[in-house]
Amino acid sequence: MNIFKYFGEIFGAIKSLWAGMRVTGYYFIHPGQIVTQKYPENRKTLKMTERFKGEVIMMHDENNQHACTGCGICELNCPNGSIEIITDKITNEAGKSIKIIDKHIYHLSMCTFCELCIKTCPSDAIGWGQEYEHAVFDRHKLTKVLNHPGSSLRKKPSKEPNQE
Amino acid sequence: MTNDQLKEKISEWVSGIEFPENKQYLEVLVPANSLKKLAELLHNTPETDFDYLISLSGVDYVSHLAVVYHLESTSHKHFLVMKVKTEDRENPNFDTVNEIWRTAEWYEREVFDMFGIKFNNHPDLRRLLMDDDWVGFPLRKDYKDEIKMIER
Amino acid sequence: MKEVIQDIIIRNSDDYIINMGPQHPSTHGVLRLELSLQGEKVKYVVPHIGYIHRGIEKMCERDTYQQIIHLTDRFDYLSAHMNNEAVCLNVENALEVEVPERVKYIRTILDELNRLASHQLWWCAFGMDLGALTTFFYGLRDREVILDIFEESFGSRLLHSFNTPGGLMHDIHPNFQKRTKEFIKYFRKKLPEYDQLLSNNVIFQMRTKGIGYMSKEVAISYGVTGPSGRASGFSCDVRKNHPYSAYDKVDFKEILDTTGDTFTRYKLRIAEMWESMNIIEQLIDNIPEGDYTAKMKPIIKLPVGEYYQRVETSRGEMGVFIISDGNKFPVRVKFRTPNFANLFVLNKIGSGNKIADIVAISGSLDLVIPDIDR
Amino acid sequence: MNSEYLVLFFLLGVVLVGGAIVFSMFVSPKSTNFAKSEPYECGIPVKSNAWIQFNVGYYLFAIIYLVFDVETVFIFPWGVVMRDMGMTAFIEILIFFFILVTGLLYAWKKGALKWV
Amino acid sequence: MDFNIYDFTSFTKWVDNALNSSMSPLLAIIIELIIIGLVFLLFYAIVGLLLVYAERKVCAVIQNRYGPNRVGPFGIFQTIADLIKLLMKELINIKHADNFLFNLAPFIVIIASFMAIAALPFAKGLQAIDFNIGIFYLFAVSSLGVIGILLAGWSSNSKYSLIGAIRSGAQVISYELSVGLSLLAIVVFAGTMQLSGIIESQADGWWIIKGHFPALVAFVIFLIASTAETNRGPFDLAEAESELTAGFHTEYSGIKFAFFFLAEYMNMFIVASIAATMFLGGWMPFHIAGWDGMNAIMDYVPPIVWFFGKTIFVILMMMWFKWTFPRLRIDQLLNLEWKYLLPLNLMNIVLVAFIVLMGWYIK
Repeated sequence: MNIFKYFGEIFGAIKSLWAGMRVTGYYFIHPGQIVTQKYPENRKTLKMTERFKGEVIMMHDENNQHACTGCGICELNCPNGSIEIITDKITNEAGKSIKIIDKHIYHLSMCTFCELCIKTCPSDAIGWGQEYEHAVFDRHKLTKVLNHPGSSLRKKPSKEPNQE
Repeated sequence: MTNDQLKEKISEWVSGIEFPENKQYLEVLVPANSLKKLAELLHNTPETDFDYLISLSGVDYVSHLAVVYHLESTSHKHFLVMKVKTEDRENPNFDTVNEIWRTAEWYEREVFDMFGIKFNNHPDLRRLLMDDDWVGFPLRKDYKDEIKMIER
Repeated sequence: MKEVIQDIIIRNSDDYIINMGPQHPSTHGVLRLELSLQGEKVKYVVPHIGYIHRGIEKMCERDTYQQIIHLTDRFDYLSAHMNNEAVCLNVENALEVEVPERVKYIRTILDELNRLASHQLWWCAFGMDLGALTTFFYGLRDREVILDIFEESFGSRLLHSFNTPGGLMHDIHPNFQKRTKEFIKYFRKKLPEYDQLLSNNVIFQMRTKGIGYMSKEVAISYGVTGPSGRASGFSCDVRKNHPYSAYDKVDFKEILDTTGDTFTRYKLRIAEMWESMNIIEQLIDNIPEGDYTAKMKPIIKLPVGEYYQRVETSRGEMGVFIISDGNKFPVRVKFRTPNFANLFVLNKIGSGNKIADIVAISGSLDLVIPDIDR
Repeated sequence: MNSEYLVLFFLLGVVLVGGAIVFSMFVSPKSTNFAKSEPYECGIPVKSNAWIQFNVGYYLFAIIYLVFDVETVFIFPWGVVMRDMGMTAFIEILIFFFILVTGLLYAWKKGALKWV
Repeated sequence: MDFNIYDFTSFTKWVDNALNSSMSPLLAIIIELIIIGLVFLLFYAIVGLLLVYAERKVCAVIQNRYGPNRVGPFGIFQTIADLIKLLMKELINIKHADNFLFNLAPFIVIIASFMAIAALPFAKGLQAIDFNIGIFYLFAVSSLGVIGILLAGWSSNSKYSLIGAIRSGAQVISYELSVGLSLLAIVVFAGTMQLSGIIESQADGWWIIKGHFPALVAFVIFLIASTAETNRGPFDLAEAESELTAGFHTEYSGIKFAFFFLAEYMNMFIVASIAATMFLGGWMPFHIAGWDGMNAIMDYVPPIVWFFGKTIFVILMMMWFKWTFPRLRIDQLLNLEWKYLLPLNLMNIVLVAFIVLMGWYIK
């Protein structure tokens, strides 16, 4: 065994170990580089991006009106059956019987966030919510009714606005 | 080798070969009894040199069960789809190719697991993905499981 | 006559068997390796898989082509984008739809970003397998930057079903280009740190050099693709051999090595990270303007036939085999996932080594278990 | 001098561990089931016994160690008197080490230091 | 009473006299023992808890994290919370385990570390037992803990534990040689094995400075070997999380596990303080012969601060190792010892002897 090789190996080893220790040592003396966040404390400043897929929501305007006509395309497109639509029939002022949604049920526990329901919705009634804290103690709480109680279908702006 | 040359070569080697239409690749339908012979020839002949078995999939065409081999040659870069089929749904049976392409061992186990197709001379033909005591072959079209499968 | 490669496992009833997995820190998921020991030496390795088999292939038979996409995220969750792309490309080819140039460019960039993120996670997990716990946090720290970019554009960090047959779900976020360039600049500084910390470390080299040798013949015969296969000299890069998306427009090297041991597989992935950054840099400023999706019918029906599409994921060759009978549901979808073949070689290259080496070898194969079980 | 302290420190260990275990026995919950008392086997039912004859490689090291450790014990007194004895001690330790190193080289050559 | 933090001799004497004068000698001794016992018990617990906290915080900062920050300010009560949690955990009995040995193992590891602490010189006069073969005693006792580890692994009836235990056995006995021989270098320099004597011999400079090159080599070897002997850092093969899940203590639960955990940190403290005592002058302030002004300033810092400062320095080094390096494999571990450290150590001893003979060290 070559004695020079033997000692050369030892010095090479120490050098490579020192290179690694320099990296960790650098971070040890630079605590400013910490990247983790203190989560519940920074809840106020924590901003989700506008496209963040938190959960499916139905957009309601200030009059508690939504755009969902209950066509059921989202239900059809959902691969996991996480959307169920229960429709109801009412008679409108004109005396015509029309279909409205009674409940737009959304199972968050089954949702895989594939975005197909939102993509295919013809009236853009549903979209992504920014809520990200979904933990609950009972999984039945993850079944949500998307239309707010007492909400109604928004009147479509008529195609030819009346000329004053 | 071009697809036509391959066609010529393959029909020289084995009789009873069909070439079904396939838009993308050359496809060969082999009789089950000459599968092993053709596989060996494809692998060992320097001009064809199909040394890379990309994928081995079982298919249930309802009328018959089939195994599809996607082969590529790493030296010549040509591609071949080899197919065998059987109408025997009770006891389907093919020769194993795991000595030719080692990767076939697990693929064949998977096909056995999912379709119940047996491979002769396979060294370790057990269920791969499903439990050992699973009943039925899940990927067959006639597989029914009222509890675990939700029909739409 | 080519040499036949064999490794039939001969079991004895009095073998000293220990199970590595299903609940084990180093199997990266629910994988079970049955190790037969002789002292510290491993006589053979029998992988047992299927613990998280979800029947995705069966599920695909009742899904439309758009719906299949979100299932493919869940094979190799670290290269979700490439898996999506495989199905999308297959459907597009079958329909003979020409997707806009913009889509091709974006897909390629996202592929490479995803590959970077995946290799970073592999790097941290590999370091941890060998006992260097700090690597885990450095890798995740850098990966987090990519995930933030993803989140801004796709809304999700890991399983972004961003591809759809014909194009993309949305256009990329306006900040995307800027942030990606920032990331490349940042990561070019951080990647040498990986080398200092791990690659050049003498202990690491002792642990990995010469361990788990895989020859080119073995790699081909076992179908080992991706960086693991390329480390053995198996030129299996689909990006180079069968270019898809915008890979024919970029200039990049297929990194090949012939040493084929654990250290080579490691080095090759590090080199791939550099190469991925090169690819992104070539494309990021040249994304053409245009639509983010081609015009597609709401219900896609593939013409009758059998289609096969290959893409290169971060772990190897991913193949999608679709058989269509003209309906909106496929008759059969088969996914050729890279890890399935990559795991099978473990006994061949692992037996005869020590327990600690098995951990290193399986780490260097970069296994993702859902990808195996499907 | 205060060697009775040694007993004290011995007892301290016993008291600390014993006390904590006894205390823990009182406050900790108790429940049994079949799977809980099984030795850990990564979630697989345990088949064989863990107590087996183990590879001899480990014991070879133990034997070499024994040789060297006894030597070390002998060298320590030498270390103390080295200063006072001067050259004699130095020559003696050279001879001693020569024998020791020969032993090590022999073991090395014979492959006893190689893991099997 | 004459109490000063620079010299505890008079303080301990005063306590001794006060007790002896007020009661019978037997009672005095018993009271004395109880006081010492309580002090050490408290000291042991505090050092253990602080070290666990320190390691978490150090590794967190190295890994760009905050580390514990929930329980108390900066999370300083985290380890206490963990201790309470571990106390409340169920002690699971393992089927077919050798119950007697299984329960004996934590006793052995803890007793071994307690016995070692007895001989540590914390400051002038603050040393429970000052053996004339002090360093030899420490060297012997600190390696006793491996018996506990072996028993724990063997008695658990788990395959992982068994492999871990046997690995640890092979590892600890091997590295003990290097620990002994690297300490021997200082014994040769100092010419005594009594710890107080060794510290006194460093009054005009620590051995690592006075003994220059060979002392430095011995120090480095000691650091490596002692890290291995405490089953830490890159040498944690007995635990080897990624291979053996938890190694020898896989089957231990609750407070029994906590003792293995505690013993690991105490052993780290013990070897660090041995290193501080032997190479870095123990509680001796930093002195350079001739520089009286600086020496006087250094003297203002109390010895106990010096001792703990040096110990913490060595502990930080060991933590730094642990959080940087990958783990070695068992055969490489033994290679490192038998083919590198041991021959180097033997050469080093000869070199030391030669230097002492020629008087080439700094006097």
